[in-house]
Amino acid sequence: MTSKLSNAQIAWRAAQDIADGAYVNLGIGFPEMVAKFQPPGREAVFHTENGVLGFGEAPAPGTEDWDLINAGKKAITLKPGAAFFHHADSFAMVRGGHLDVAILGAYQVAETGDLANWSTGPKGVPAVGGAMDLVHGAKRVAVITDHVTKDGKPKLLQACTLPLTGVGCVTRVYTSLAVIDIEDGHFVLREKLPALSFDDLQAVTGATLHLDGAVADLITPEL
Amino acid sequence: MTSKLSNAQIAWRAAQDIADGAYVNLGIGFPEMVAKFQPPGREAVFHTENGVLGFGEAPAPGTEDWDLINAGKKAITLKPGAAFFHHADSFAMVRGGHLDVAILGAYQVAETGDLANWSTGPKGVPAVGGAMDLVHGAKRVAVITDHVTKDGKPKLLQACTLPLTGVGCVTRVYTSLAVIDIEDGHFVLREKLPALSFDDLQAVTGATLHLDGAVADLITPEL
Amino acid sequence: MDKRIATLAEAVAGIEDGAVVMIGGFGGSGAPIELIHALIDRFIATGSPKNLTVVNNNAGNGHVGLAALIEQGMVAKLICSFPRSADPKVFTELYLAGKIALELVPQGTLAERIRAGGAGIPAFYTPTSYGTDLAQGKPVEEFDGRPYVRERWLKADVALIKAELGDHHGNLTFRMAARNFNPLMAMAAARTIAQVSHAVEPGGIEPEQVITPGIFVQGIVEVPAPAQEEALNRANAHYPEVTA
Amino acid sequence: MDKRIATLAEAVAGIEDGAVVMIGGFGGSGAPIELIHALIDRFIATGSPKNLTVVNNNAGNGHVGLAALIEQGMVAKLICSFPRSADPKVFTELYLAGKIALELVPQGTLAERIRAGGAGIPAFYTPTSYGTDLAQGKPVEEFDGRPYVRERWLKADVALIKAELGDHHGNLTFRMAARNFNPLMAMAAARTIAQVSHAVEPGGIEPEQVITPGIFVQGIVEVPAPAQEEALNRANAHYPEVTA
Repeated sequence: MTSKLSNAQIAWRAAQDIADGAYVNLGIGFPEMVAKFQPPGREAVFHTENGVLGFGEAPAPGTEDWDLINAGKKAITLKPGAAFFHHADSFAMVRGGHLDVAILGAYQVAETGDLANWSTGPKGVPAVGGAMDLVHGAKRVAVITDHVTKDGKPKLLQACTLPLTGVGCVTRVYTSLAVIDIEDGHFVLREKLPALSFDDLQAVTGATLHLDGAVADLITPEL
Repeated sequence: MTSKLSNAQIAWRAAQDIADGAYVNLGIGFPEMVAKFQPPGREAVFHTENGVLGFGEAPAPGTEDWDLINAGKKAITLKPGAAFFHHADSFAMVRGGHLDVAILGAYQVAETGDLANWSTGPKGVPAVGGAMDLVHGAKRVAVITDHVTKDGKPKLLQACTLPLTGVGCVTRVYTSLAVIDIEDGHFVLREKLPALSFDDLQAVTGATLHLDGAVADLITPEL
Repeated sequence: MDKRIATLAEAVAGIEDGAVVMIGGFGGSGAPIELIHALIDRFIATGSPKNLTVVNNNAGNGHVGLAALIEQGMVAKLICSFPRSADPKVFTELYLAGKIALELVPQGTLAERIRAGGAGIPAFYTPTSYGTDLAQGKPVEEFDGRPYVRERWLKADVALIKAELGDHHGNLTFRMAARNFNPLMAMAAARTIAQVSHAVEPGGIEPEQVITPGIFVQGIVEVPAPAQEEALNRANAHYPEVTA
Repeated sequence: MDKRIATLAEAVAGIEDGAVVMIGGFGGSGAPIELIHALIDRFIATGSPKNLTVVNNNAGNGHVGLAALIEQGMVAKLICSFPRSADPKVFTELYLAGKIALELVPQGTLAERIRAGGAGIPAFYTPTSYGTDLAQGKPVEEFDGRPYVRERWLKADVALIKAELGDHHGNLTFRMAARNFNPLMAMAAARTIAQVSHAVEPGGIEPEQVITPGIFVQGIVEVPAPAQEEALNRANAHYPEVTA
């Protein structure tokens, strides 16, 4: 039995909440995986900061066009109905509240909705990209993440200790163990792995998990 | 002998100061006439607020396309190299300092460079259009106007008495009698009709005319 | 995804009393005449929507389009830059009678406020209107030694716009200078309805030639061979038609 | 009017020591590699321009284009959103050694600051970066109950950009996602030089399809079949070429 969801399974779960026709921005890296798991019959329109709406999967190796890339600088393809635009229009879409969903990775998420996902501290070269813009404006900002850090420490906290990306911006967290909403400064548990007890989940969560009605089973396919 | 220049002659004089390749906005009405008098071999690119660069003369009556108009809502034609753009881009050109020259009409101009050209007071329906934008941003804002009002009162004043369009924005005035620069809060006389004495010109001007070197003869063709 | 709406009546069905409605166009160029007339039809049939705040560069011309909307008494307030034109009698009479409110905004500031609304910029500074009556009551601040006026964004519940091509995703192109305020208003409204002269399949507009990406558009309704305000006014048209 | 410049060397001749230079592109897409290399050639030949402030989304990749410019020591300061990538070794080493300054700006704020510079908007408010380290020292104000950070415009002495078609008036189109920052930088620089893959006569671009109107462009230089940064890096290219 799986003790936690794989990244693919977390991505799959997040994908189930994306409506047909939604405009969606997926953060660089792990969040990009969400695109693979759209339920049959639904088609989201994906936005990338560098000025493309309506892109599809990566092209076959060797057929890349390096003027057709996503924010992670990976080659993409276009779907019918795609559009190009410049960076100011692209971030007007982001900041202006036109995206339905942004799904991002996280180092830490606080019960206040604060997110830390751009800097692990003062060492090295800082780089922020579009993260601070994406957390503002999208109608729904969700995070997908392992429930704990690689060394087992909670990533869901009362307050972030790492530099913030945004204040009070995250409304739902899909983790390797649970689906948790952020409401009025609280973590509200919506779904958890069936085999995991509430207490065990609470033990690896850095802030109080609240309940608001029944907690559903978090069940995903094997992926 | 003409005692004053006709509108066409004022427009002609203003046109002589427009360089080849200059980007120019001509205000609605009288200033539009300036376009007719570009010196041979020079071609300015005309901008209109509603989103066209590089337009030409009016089309033949009956051949108008009402999606191809200028800010005065008159039908225009396009020259090769024309471009369409939306209103925000159009006023980015204006406000952002990209126009070389804006030539506007005036009710009053003050020696400070203040301009009043949008409202004759609280009566009736107020309407401002793009006038307040045009006076800011163009590298050179010039006015063409009769030297005095219809009832003989000065239009060039120490301070405007009508509602202002902009503060300290005009740098040159082409009138029916003279060409006058505005420098450091002073009217500086550059050219006047040869038959007109300085004192007679001063008498119909509402602020002191300063001299800075020789005053040239203001000579225009019969038009 | 298919944002097509079958009829003009459906397209304007959701607009409520008291709504802020942006209407595209500069004079007649780019004005969504048929959408406006559908709104008038609805008002005549149902008494709604009324008490509208309309954002447009002008105040209509003659007795069609925006002028007809105003003539019906549906508009409580107009936000515009230039409510004067060849025949703005409808607006002028109501305004001088104190029956319609006017917020006069310099044209470039109007365009930028609408763009700001669409781009999530709540306020910005502009040199425009500094030292004039139209800056009264607005914060002023100096940057690099020059004074600027602070202006707020402008948003709307609904935008009614006119486009040339529109695909099922809502991607739009515009015909010549009919572009004007249309792409900006599309950005600034919670719900943007575009009348398009030609509805095309996704892929029917080159991605590089899209002017308004579909994310800014919630519905398109095809109106082939749309009327042109200038032509209607030259024919002295009234909407609804005056029957003798 | 003919804004064509015959050679890349002439195109970059006017850029002075200490200049603020905007360089278009997002990663390699839309990056004017040939213009950058011409600037490097000039520096190697004359020792100038140096001490540049460069505005770009990134910090270059590998040893070509912007990375090569940085590697030459020509750049004193970089204003960008994301100076990390597959091989940003050149920037990283200079930065960690304290030999290049960095102003880190969120990507959307960077784009908007550049647009503001081009549009004559000295400052604007954005929700982006509120409550974060990148808002430190910036004025904060509440609008409609939500806090926003005030940001200043960004202007440049020169913009070096890359376009697809360019006519003699400087009207430009861009290829796919290579558009990115290029049209914005064209607006924000006192002097914008575009390398274009195809120079065409006026009229060679449909007026409705112009993305950057010529008023924003001071010179174009034709570079047929321009190099693509990604391809150069996959071939481990260095500029100037490393001779064994």
